[in-house]
Amino acid sequence: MRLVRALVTAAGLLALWQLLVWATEAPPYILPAPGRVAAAFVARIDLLLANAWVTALEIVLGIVIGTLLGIASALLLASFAPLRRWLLPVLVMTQALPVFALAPILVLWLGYGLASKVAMAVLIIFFPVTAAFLDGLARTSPGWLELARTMNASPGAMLWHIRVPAALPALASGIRVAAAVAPIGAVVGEWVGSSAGLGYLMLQANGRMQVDLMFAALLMLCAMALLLYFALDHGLRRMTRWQV
Amino acid sequence: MRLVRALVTAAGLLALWQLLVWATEAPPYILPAPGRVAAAFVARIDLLLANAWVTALEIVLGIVIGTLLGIASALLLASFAPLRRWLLPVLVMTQALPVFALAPILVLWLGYGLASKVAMAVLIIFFPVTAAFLDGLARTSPGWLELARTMNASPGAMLWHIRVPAALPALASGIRVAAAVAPIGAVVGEWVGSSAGLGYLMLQANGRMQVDLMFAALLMLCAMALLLYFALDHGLRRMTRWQV
Amino acid sequence: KLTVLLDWFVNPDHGPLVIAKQQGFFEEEGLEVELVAPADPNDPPKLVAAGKADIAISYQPQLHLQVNEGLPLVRIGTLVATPLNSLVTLRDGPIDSIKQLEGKKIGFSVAGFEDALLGAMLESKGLSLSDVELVNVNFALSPALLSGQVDAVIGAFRNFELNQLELEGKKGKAFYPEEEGVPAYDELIYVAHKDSLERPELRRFLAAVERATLWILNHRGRSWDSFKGYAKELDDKLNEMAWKDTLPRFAHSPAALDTGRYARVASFLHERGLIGAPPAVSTYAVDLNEQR
Amino acid sequence: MPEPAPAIHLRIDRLAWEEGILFEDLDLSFPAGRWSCLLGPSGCGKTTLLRLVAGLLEGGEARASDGRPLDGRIAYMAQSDLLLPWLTVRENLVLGPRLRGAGRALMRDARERAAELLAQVGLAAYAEALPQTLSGGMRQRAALARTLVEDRPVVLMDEPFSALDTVSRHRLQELAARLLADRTVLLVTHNPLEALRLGHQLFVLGGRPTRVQGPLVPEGAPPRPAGDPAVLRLQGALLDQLVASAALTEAA
Amino acid sequence: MPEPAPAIHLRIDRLAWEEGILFEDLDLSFPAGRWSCLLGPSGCGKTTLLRLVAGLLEGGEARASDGRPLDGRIAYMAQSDLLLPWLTVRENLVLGPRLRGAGRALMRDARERAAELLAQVGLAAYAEALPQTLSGGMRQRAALARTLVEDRPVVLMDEPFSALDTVSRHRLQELAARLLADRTVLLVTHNPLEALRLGHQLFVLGGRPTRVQGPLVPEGAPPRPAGDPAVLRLQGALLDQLVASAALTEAA
Ligand SMILES: Nc1ncnc2c1ncn2[C@@H]1O[C@H](COP(=O)(O)OP(=O)(O)OP(=O)(O)O)[C@@H](O)[C@H]1O
Ligand SMILES: Nc1ncnc2c1ncn2[C@@H]1O[C@H](COP(=O)(O)OP(=O)(O)OP(=O)(O)O)[C@@H](O)[C@H]1O
Ligand SMILES: [Mg+2]
Ligand SMILES: [Mg+2]
Repeated sequence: MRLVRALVTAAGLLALWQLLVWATEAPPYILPAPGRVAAAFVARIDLLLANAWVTALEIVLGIVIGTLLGIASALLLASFAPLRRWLLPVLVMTQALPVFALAPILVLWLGYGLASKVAMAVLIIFFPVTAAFLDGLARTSPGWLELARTMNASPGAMLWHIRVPAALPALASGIRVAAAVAPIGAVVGEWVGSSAGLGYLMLQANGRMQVDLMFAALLMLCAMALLLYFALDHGLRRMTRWQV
Repeated sequence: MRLVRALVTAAGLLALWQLLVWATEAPPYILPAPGRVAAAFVARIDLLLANAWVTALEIVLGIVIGTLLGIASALLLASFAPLRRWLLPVLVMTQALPVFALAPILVLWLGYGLASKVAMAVLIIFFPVTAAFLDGLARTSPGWLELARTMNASPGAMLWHIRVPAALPALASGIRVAAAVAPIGAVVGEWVGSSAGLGYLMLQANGRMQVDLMFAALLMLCAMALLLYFALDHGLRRMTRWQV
Repeated sequence: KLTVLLDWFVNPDHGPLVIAKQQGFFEEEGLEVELVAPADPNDPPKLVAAGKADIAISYQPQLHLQVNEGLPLVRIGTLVATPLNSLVTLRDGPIDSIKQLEGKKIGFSVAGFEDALLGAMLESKGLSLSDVELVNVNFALSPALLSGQVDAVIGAFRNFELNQLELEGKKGKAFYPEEEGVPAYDELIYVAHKDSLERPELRRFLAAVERATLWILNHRGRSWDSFKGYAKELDDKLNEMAWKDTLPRFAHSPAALDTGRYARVASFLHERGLIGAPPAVSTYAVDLNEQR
Repeated sequence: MPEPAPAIHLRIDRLAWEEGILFEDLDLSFPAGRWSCLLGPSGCGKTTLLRLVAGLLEGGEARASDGRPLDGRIAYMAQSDLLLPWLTVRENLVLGPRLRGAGRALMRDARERAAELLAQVGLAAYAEALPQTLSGGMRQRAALARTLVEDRPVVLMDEPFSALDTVSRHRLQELAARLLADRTVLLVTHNPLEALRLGHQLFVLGGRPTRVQGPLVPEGAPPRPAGDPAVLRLQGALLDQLVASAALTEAA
Repeated sequence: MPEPAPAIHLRIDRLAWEEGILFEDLDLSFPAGRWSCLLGPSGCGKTTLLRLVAGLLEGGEARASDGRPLDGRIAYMAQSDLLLPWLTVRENLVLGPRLRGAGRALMRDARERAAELLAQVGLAAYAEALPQTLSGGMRQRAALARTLVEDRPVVLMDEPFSALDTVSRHRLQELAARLLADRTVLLVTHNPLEALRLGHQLFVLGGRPTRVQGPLVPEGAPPRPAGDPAVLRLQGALLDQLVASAALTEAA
């Protein structure tokens, strides 16, 4: 059933794409028709897979580190109100920093390898996670907190046993957003400095005017994003199963 | 008090920045010292202001349209479960699309003007809003929904009077994330064939190695982001005042 | 009204265009010209091909790739008539010759043909592409070189990056492709849509930029003032230095076409596997003033 | 009242949770325009029964004696108050009409009725308060008032007086009995005296799967005074039944 | 019991909400090792009083007779059950020790105690159930059991039996009376009979600002049987006091 739905959605999107191509009469070097892209996909599948592998690694590392960092910073900020007042603005600022401005600095410190791209993905991922989790932590039902107080919970225990579980649904919501934006984080990272990966491949194809190959890489990226999102979604649902 | 805190934070960050410059011995073309940036800021303030104005317009439009679209799509998806199953993957995919692949398409349809930049910002903003709001709508306390059912609420009334208010805190959380990423949305949008705006200025300054000017523009952007975030946060708090 | 898509932000490379605007040469030709800067140099040709703009600034090697991929584009004029691209290392660094690049990192900003260029240069010295590591550094050619992240960069413009390095107190050493086994080419060219060649505005446009080029050559000192007056952000040391270096490289006769040069580059790219069998030059490069 | 109240027939073939079968093969009738009280040990399925009648749970079939659907003729007051935290008490009271998209005239009527009922449940001073600032009993009174604003022929109430002090409880029982005199009412309560005061008939639930005993039918019209001989006479019998059903439920 | 229960003195200078002054210039003493019952009209401030003693609210000063801080010696059962929805009933019961970071030995003890209490409140079969799947009365029993697992010298309970049927209510009253025999207990209840059965002394709250009357001191040791002459004798007086305090509260 699920598979059927996925296939039908895919077919629908392809039809829409084709229609768009017809309706707007977009030339193939701007928006190639699905057929052309499919051909490029098949013809260059080895190239695509080799680069996808690099990007996938970056994405997964980015998600893991970004989520962990986000969770940690939300916990920290939630535990210490003064810290929150001082550091929240800094966090907000990190979001407004365009990656390319930071890229040279990141590259200077981390080099052109995996690290700088993972850093980029982390940078993009960790704020949605932090913000959502922090919000969840701040909205714990006061009744539970009072109960914990009468039970002489240490702030740590209160955090761990009450506020964190109560905020899990909010965290899940943040991780979902993070999962959706993680691929773009990795690609932007590759864009700024790389010698492999789907982002690199796209740049290269774009430079060579091989727009169909570029779109094939884009397709690959979308597929990875979807896979990641729904796999994570599945896991997150299990994590908050007590939820309605 | 607030102002004092803001000033102290700013001073602290500047100190940190200067320290970083000293510690890493970063050359000025990678990380210029605060003093240099301040000088550039003062020297080119007219340029900065003129471009900031353009970017501010894009940000505000992006936030407004992106939030409205996000709210609308969340409402739509929440109202029609089948729609959600079919369209959610599409939404997730939009997040994985790198800008530069879309740039020519956007320009093709929307021209070089404001529209294509705002479109880019909207694309970045609307998913966090959609995801957070959708999550909130899906988590309405079942007791309230049952109450509404016994009161013969139409699905529309149920949505409007029960699910939407109940999901407002979640929406607020999403909008906060959106506010934080809106500036980067606008800046990235300016990569789509631009000739004004802070993003344009940064790219241009970067291309010329006027890194101090670039950082001055970055500073401006950060200031705008902070202002936006805290203004919105203030408004959102009022909106969910019944919340604990 | 003509929309001209630049390849990059306005910079001294676009001198004749800016001067033609500043000095009113376009107006005198009855043209209203809008200069638009994109962020990705690959976009303008696509948009001209799609009919969204009238003229794009592109690179000659790019044109061959574009034509190979079926874009209906034709070169109608030349802006900068020599290669600008070069392989740059730091003068006080360890690299004195191309030969020493073996096993080193070379940064590039993706344009699609760096590997061909670099490959030819390396092979002329007995190396090959597999002897170096290519790293995409996108916007940051000079910083990457200065900070030692890479040992050399390809794609650096000799009128630009070299000055940048100098402003940072370092001297760059440039290796010129046309001296290292790559056929000479026009760095910057004007391209238009195949179907728009009959438009009289195109010839008037070329006439205006030709006037501007000559005006620049005649009024070197004033030309800089006129150029920097176009936009506030242009007025800086780097542009001033670049302006001097770029002046001699503007095509003195923008509309004129050297067919042989195009044929040579086409077969060079073909040999390096970047394009298929090259079509006749006349299908993608014309002299608008010929036989009409 | 907008229309005569129907009798209600409930048929349950089988309803089971993970822990086992709750109801099996059960037929119940609640007569029209009368108060039926449901008693029984905690966890025996009283709330579940109400939810079945209200159509909030699959697994049973509730029919009205007049053959028309029950949907839209029921007011349900749940065991928890379910006040909406973002609405003031006054707004909570007119939630029903608002959810049904009532026009201006209807809304004005509802608001008047709400103001009246607020005064009658002793919350006139708290009309503009948010529910979070009310005490437990005050919240329950607001929820009761909301149910009464609904003005439906069939009213289901799940322990509506459980959080009230003796005096208000007594007063609100009278109020409800008066306002819902000719409605078909299902009242879940743990207070045998309350059931005896208010019910036309009393059902005692118990056992596993839950069976229904009764009805016990006190004489006279409710609300009966606490000292009414009919009440006193049945009190012992009812208590015995409750003890028995508790034992029955536990044994299982 | 870990230590002898202290008496508690509560002093309130002034406590006001938006709607007006709730308490003003109030001194109350709750004797050591005794059950004090608080009665009074809904909204008169019983819950607020308990929260003051528990230290959950600013505005009053609660001191223990032994001079040591009360903090850490109180178990509080709130008016709503506050079961954590992500924990099973069993896990909810040992929440206290877990929150205090109890070691393995302590946790094992607590778990044993919890299992015992679960059986005593009739929820043995529901140890692994999530709270959402329990009925209202079952949730309240779980919350009561959790309070008893805490095993504290001072116990505050806010209407702990309100959602229970007569039979379980009776049984759990006995259980609580037995397990908390020598604790200092503050019990808020709306049931005069319950107060008379369980309380060493009864306080009636009422009026605006709220004043406290009493204590009424029934003879004999709780839990008294319902038919105890001491209970019957005081019943009338208590009811009169409640009616009077309700009238007083309303008039304001
Ligand atoms: N957070 C608050 N904000 C404003 N008013 C409050 C707040 N909490 C309690 N009150 C008010 O204090 C008064 C006493 O409330 P409290 O909960 O103590 O009553 P109670 O005696 O426990 O009543 P009940 O028997 O109904 O539970 C009420 O009038 C209530 O409206
Ligand atoms: N969603 C559910 N999932 C699993 N079991 C449930 C669910 N809802 C109710 N039950 C079970 O059904 C039984 C009856 O519950 P119900 O709420 O009807 O009891 P009740 O008679 O109203 O009790 P009380 O007097 O305590 O409110 C209980 O054993 C309960 O555990
Ligand atoms: Mg129930
Ligand atoms: Mg209370």
